[in-house]
Amino acid sequence: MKYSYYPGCSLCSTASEYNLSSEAICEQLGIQLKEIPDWNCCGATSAHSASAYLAVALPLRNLILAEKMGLDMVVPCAACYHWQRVAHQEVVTGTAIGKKANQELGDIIGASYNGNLQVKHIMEVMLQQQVLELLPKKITKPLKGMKLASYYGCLMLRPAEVVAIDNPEQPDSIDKMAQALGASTVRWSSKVDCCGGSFTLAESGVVDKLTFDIVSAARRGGADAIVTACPLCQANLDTRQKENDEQMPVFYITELIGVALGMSESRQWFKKHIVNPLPLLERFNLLKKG
Amino acid sequence: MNNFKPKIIAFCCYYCAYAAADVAGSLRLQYAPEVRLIEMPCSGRVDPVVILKAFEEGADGVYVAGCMEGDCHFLKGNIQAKKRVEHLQKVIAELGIEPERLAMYNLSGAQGDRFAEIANQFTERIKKLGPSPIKEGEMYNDNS
Amino acid sequence: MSTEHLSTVIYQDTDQQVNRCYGCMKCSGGCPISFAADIKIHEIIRLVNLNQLDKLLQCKTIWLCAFCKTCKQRCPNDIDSSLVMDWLKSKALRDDVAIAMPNIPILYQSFLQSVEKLGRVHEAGWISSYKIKTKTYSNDLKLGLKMIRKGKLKLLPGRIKNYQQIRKIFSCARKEL
Amino acid sequence: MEKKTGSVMVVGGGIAGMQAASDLAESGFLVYLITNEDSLGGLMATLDKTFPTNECSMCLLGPRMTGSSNEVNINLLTRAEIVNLQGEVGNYTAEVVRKPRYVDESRCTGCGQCAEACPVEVDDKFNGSLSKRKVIYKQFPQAVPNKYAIDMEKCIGCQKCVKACAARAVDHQQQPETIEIPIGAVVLAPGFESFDASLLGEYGLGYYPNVVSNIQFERMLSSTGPTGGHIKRPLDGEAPKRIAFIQCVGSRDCRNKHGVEYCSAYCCMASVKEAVIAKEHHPDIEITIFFLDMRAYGKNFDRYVNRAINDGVILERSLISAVKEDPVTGNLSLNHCKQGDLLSSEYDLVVLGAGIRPPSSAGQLADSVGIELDEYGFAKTDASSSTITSRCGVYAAGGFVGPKDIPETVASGSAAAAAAMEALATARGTLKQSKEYPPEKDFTGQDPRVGVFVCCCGSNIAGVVDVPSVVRQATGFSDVVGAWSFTYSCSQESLQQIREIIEKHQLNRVVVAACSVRTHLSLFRDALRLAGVNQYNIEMANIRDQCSWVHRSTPDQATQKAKDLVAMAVAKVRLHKPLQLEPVTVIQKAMVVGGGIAGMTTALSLAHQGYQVYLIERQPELGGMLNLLHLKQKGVDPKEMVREKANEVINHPNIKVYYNSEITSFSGRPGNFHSLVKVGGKTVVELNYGAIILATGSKEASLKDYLYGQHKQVITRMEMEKYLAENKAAVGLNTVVFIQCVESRQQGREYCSRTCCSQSVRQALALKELKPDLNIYVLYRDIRTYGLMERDYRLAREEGVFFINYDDENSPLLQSEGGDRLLFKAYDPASRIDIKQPVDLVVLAGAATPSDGAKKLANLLKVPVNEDGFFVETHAKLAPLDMPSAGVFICGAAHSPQNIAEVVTQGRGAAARAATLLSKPYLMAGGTVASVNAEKCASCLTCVRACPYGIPAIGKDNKVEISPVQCQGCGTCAGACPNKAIALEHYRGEQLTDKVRALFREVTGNE
Ligand SMILES: Cc1cc2nc3c(=O)[nH]c(=O)nc-3n(C[C@H](O)[C@H](O)[C@H](O)COP(=O)(O)OP(=O)(O)OC[C@H]3O[C@@H](n4cnc5c(N)ncnc54)[C@H](O)[C@@H]3O)c2cc1C
Ligand SMILES: Cc1cc2nc3c(=O)[nH]c(=O)nc-3n(C[C@H](O)[C@H](O)[C@H](O)COP(=O)(O)OP(=O)(O)OC[C@H]3O[C@@H](n4cnc5c(N)ncnc54)[C@H](O)[C@@H]3O)c2cc1C
Ligand code: SF4
Ligand code: SF4
Ligand code: SF4
Ligand code: SF4
Ligand code: SF4
Ligand code: SF4
Ligand code: SF4
Ligand code: SF4
Repeated sequence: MKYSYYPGCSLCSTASEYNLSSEAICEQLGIQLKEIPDWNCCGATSAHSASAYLAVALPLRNLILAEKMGLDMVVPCAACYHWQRVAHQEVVTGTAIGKKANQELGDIIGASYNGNLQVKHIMEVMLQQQVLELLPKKITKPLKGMKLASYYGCLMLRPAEVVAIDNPEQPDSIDKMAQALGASTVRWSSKVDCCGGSFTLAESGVVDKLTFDIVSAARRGGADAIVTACPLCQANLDTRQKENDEQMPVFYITELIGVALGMSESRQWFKKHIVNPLPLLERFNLLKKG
Repeated sequence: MNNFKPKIIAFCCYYCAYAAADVAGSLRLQYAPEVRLIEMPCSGRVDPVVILKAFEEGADGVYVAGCMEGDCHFLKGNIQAKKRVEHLQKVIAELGIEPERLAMYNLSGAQGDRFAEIANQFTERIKKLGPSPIKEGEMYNDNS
Repeated sequence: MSTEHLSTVIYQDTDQQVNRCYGCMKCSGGCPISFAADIKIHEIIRLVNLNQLDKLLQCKTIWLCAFCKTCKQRCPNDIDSSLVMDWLKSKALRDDVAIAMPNIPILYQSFLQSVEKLGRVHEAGWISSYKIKTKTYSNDLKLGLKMIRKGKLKLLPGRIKNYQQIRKIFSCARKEL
Repeated sequence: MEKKTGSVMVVGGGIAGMQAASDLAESGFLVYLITNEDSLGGLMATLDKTFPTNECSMCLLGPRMTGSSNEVNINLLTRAEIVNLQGEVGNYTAEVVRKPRYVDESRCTGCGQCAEACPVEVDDKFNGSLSKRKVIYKQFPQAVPNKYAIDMEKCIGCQKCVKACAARAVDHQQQPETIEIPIGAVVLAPGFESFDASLLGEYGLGYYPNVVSNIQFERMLSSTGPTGGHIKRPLDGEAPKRIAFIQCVGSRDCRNKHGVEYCSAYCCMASVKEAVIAKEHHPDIEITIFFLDMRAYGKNFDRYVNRAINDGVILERSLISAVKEDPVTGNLSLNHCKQGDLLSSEYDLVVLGAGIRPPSSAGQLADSVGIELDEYGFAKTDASSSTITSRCGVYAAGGFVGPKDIPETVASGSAAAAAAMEALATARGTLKQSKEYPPEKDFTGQDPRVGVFVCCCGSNIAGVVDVPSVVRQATGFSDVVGAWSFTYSCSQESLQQIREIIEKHQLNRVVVAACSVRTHLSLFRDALRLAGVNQYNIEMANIRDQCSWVHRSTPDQATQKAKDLVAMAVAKVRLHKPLQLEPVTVIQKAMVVGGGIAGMTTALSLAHQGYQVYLIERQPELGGMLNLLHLKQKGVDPKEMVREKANEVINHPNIKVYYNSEITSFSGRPGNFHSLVKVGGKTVVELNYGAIILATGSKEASLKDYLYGQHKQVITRMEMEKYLAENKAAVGLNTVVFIQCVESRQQGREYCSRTCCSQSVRQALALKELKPDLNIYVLYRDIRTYGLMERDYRLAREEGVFFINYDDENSPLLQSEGGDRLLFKAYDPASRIDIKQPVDLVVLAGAATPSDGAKKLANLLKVPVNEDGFFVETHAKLAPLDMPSAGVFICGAAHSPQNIAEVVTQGRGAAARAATLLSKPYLMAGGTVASVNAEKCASCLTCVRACPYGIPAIGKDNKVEISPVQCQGCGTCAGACPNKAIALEHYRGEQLTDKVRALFREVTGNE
């Protein structure tokens, strides 16, 4: 299994632990990731509100680069995944913007996009039959006893025609993975709620309420921690919990896979979290104290 | 008093109470065994003479069971029945029989549970009242 | 200004057939920012159908929209309100109207400036640029420092090799507007 | 002409299929009724009560199911499907595959021993999987046929059922069989299916235990359902205090692969009904229904909804985006918007108003019989008649044609039957089966010779009741010749033995102590007839359902009760008189009153079937209201339709049209009516006929509101049709406003005129076509473009027609601004803006009212009209086309406001109903009916007042007479008569008194 790899900006900064863990577990599971050379920002949460064109053209450049590599693209960031898929869709279905952007990019970089590529979220890669069969053999530290609230957010589920890797309303792919790792997942109804990640800086009041509701719902569901597959969600949920309140760690699913695979370097990832997950991991004997 | 096994007659409309008794049967609902059903084409057929005869013969309780109001298979037979029962309650009261020994119930053909409940409640009521004041002999003479 | 009905223009630009709207209010019931919206989502759609551009450009809701597409996911008429919001946002910027929540476009602009310049976004850079523009330095200050300590925010920007290509993409985009 | 086959295959055992089958069988055709389930019943069997009468669904259905299975001319095949149809109309061969039940139907007695023994429990799908059943099971307690079946996929093959079954009915080796059946026509009635709401995860069905579908909720309300009629939260069994209903789940939704654009038509009313019933169970439950438009368009629906509101059911106009669950309490919360505010509320239970889909087998069925489906997957039908499919001789009925409620389903079942009758008119009666019986023995003057047959029902009875002692006691009664017991009295062998015993012992009366008269009386009556004994000389004692099954723990008392019941039955049967049914001749002609589309359709159908029809129309031309309609509807041009039909009517040799005429007298009895008809105001003709169909239609109410009549730019919807016909409406117009519900749905006229919403939408679309930039506003209370008409509503919105909702507090205002100028003001709740607009033309959607003279006609025919003046059918659900007086039928807008397609269906359906009467050369009258002893009758008229059908009438010598043909046999008159002058056969006073007496002492012949 070999893929072109698009980490995206967040994974190079605020979500570096997502990047580290994604790369590490792929290596362990025999999945080769080749980073797309000279990739650019997909425009994320801002491009579309300035220009519908920009929101397609920016990710399109990455698609062209990846297509040159001849490898399907793997994206861990939900926002990047979302926009890469949108750009792919616009070109493949031949919308006005898609056509125009593809043509102009052809002029700018000397190649255009033919649509011969699949853009996959890292969860899709992890849930392939092959990987699922391999996992039990590789797991050394099953997450037994840990109760997780799996959180999907918006960008990897909506709009369903473009991105759905799962049932858009009652997704369970992260749950399935968490269960494969030996954890149990809780029944809760905020899986697909929006955390307001796109304006976390500008409207912190609104975002505080959204994240507070989500974290409280997870707690009410009996979860020990939240697990996500999106850097915006993770950052938002991780950083917006009030210091004085009871806090709940927010994991990337790749981090937990790493833990279950017994990777000792995972401690480094967790040090980057704002809500310290180490006590929890130690409580379940998944990481040694220290 | 505990050995008192009342004799109770229930005039049951074919379309509701009789059907409900069947449902109670197929659901195996267990209820008081003292009630004897008499199937009627409609509760509207209920005949004052027959009811009075039942008391005269020694029935400890009698009830009529028809369809829910507004639901009568024959449009309004059950309303007529209700009026007759109300009238007869006064008549038997004058004869010295407690009017509670006569009652009218409404239920639908699917209400097996309600059928059983009525049978239980009415039997309980009659047990509390004890045997009918008419033991033997005739208080009422009919010429029909 | 074109005399064309707002709903027609929006249909042409965004492919969203807003006149299909039932007024069923599902969008408003499901929208995460409804509680903070001055005009509810279904009212936005309704006002488009009533050709009430001024009211729309001045409201907060269009800036609050988180682009989560919950509305679109549930709308029985398949209307993607987020695209309507986007359209109204750019219209508001183009028409230079007084914006109800000025910080939000600044946030987007700061972000995009960073992308235009570097090809990728430099978090520390664009955030501080945003904070300077909006004079909101003190907000989340502690958090920012913590992130830097944890190596999550790098202070020095990096730039992609073919950054000129990105600038060209941006200039194509400007032509679009 | 080739000879046609006089049999019809009806596919689908729901109410539509049963209606078609019974109309066909009753009118002389042999029917094969096939259904893919174990029992008859269809969707209706799962319902608790039905709107808008709150009648128990099963009570309505039960007699229908038994009737269909007992009728000699209906061959019922369960677990069967049609897989191929060869040939052409009149001569088809149908290939039918019968899947095995693994239980021999001819042996199974329905005792249930097998299920008790079966060790495997599975989800009971019939109960919405809210309870369990065994792998060998009966679909539901009242299933017909009352036979068990095995769900072979889940069977572990343990053979416990085989051992448990004393009747040796279980047969694991049964194989599917393919049969070829010659038939002349096919009626398809496979119904519809409920939408699987778990596909819309946002509502949480299947994820949150306390979210249930409306079908599951119906099962919960049902006393035979999984909770015994108690409303319980699936999570914890608690009684909910707050319930929310969410409407339009999976309907009116074009967003993704799970939605459909049409309105499912039944679900608004079903939810209101479920709310009302829930409130009846627990008055303090708080119930909120979240809806978009309350589609209460049918007869008496608005009244029903208003009553629900008065009873405290809360209606909130807002669809729901998603349901959230509190994982600790299982409570559910949801958001909705009200006047611009976002509100969140919590509920203990949420019910989803899931819509419907075509049956999942539709595609396969269509392929097998070679018909086309429409774009939604329903049967594609002829534009002018929704019973006619794309293949000649194949007709469609019920839910398969599109969303419908029960009465519409019943009407369409009859309509499909009529279509088949038309096609096979020449073959009617050729395959009709009637059983051969020996001549009846005359026992006049003989003493009663009673035989008592006591049933063990395997161990169902004998396991609790001491059968030998019951037999012993019975033998001792006077007039009882002997008593015998059987393991299974109803088995073929036992029935044969019973006949032999009757003959050998010259019995003239029989008591069967076994199970219910409801299921078994006809079987034993038949045995009597076969033995040459009058079929009425039997009495049953129900010692199973009323004894052994319900007093298991007190076998002694059960036995005593059984003995009493037998004694009582013997006492009564002694006094049974042989009853004879007397033939009375039928005039095989019909009269149709009203020559609108309804009347013409009925007349044509009957004429095609070979009956003569008198069509009475008081206008100089045929066509009624359709003459005034201009716009095409579902591709049909009404005027064109009228022209075609009228030509056909005028040229049909079997139809005689009387123009400018009205009937002035009415007398006779069913099968033999007489009327005087005044033609052209002068000539009077006398007509004799067997059945009469009322099709007098409706008219537009004369309006007073909204400046009508004062301002020339305010017109009615009918006037708008005229404008559009003349193509001038759009010229010079800028803004047009439609105002809906004008003088409908208000005090004094508390009903929906049903046709106006769709008509206004069509008119708006037509205007837009003429002038696309026209501003059109439609001010509505609820847009009622139910069913497939929802598409027009969407098209209108897409064209830019602007719909504004108003309510009683915010009615639109219209002001004259002098001259031609008008101004309208309305509050738009969806934007909270007051709209004020100059307007050029206002179209009022005025009410539909019964046509003039309907009341007079009703009085003449002694049939009822309701407070709105529409005729009242016999039964709102199951007999929508019959009037309470036998031989009188109803169809079209005279019944209630309705659209063309529905009118045509009713018109044809009424023809089938009339044909069940007209097809018989004579009617059999008598049986369990009332008769008057003139000597005792005091002419007090008590009976006249008591009879629900107004049948007793003063006759000769001032004494009351009761027509045995008309009498329904309820006995209300007999119970009421102060002189005991009326006897209801079979329930005569002395029979009942003796039955009562027998409980206390032995009754002999010497009293
Ligand atoms: C929750 C709910 C509540 C409702 N409440 C009301 C109410 O209160 N009042 C009211 O008027 N209406 C109500 N309705 C509507 C009503 O149930 C329908 O109008 C009616 O049952 C339709 O009858 P039908 O005979 O057309 O179809 P069905 O009842 O669906 O019967 C069709 C039969 O055909 C069989 N079949 C299907 N495919 C095949 C095949 N290929 N071969 C052989 N057999 C086949 C099916 O198994 C079934 O037995 C309600 C509906 C629902 C879902
Ligand atoms: C204002 C209005 C608008 C409508 N618009 C539409 C529409 O757009 N689309 C639609 O599908 N439906 C519409 N309808 C309903 C429409 O009337 C029916 O669809 C259809 O015309 C009904 O047919 P009918 O034969 O039952 O009644 P009608 O068409 O009313 O015909 C009844 C006939 O009976 C005759 N008649 C009445 N009384 C007597 C008597 N005592 N003796 C002899 N003859 C008698 C009348 O002269 C008439 O010819 C509308 C109804 C109204 C009132
Ligand atoms: S959900 Fe769609 S149809 Fe409903 S109000 Fe919102 S935009 Fe309109
Ligand atoms: S996309 Fe915007 S308008 Fe739509 S639900 Fe999300 S926040 Fe609300
Ligand atoms: S007769 Fe046999 S198959 Fe039928 S119900 Fe009884 S035990 Fe079952
Ligand atoms: S053989 Fe099958 S149906 Fe019979 S008892 Fe065993 S599991 Fe039940
Ligand atoms: S509007 Fe139509 S689809 Fe929606 S709930 Fe009412 S009847 Fe059903
Ligand atoms: S007749 Fe006898 S064997 Fe047959 S079902 Fe009734 S009780 Fe059972
Ligand atoms: S306009 Fe007519 S069809 Fe529409 S709701 Fe009012 S009365 Fe009913
Ligand atoms: S028996 Fe019933 S229907 Fe017949 S005349 Fe008497 S009251 Fe009327």
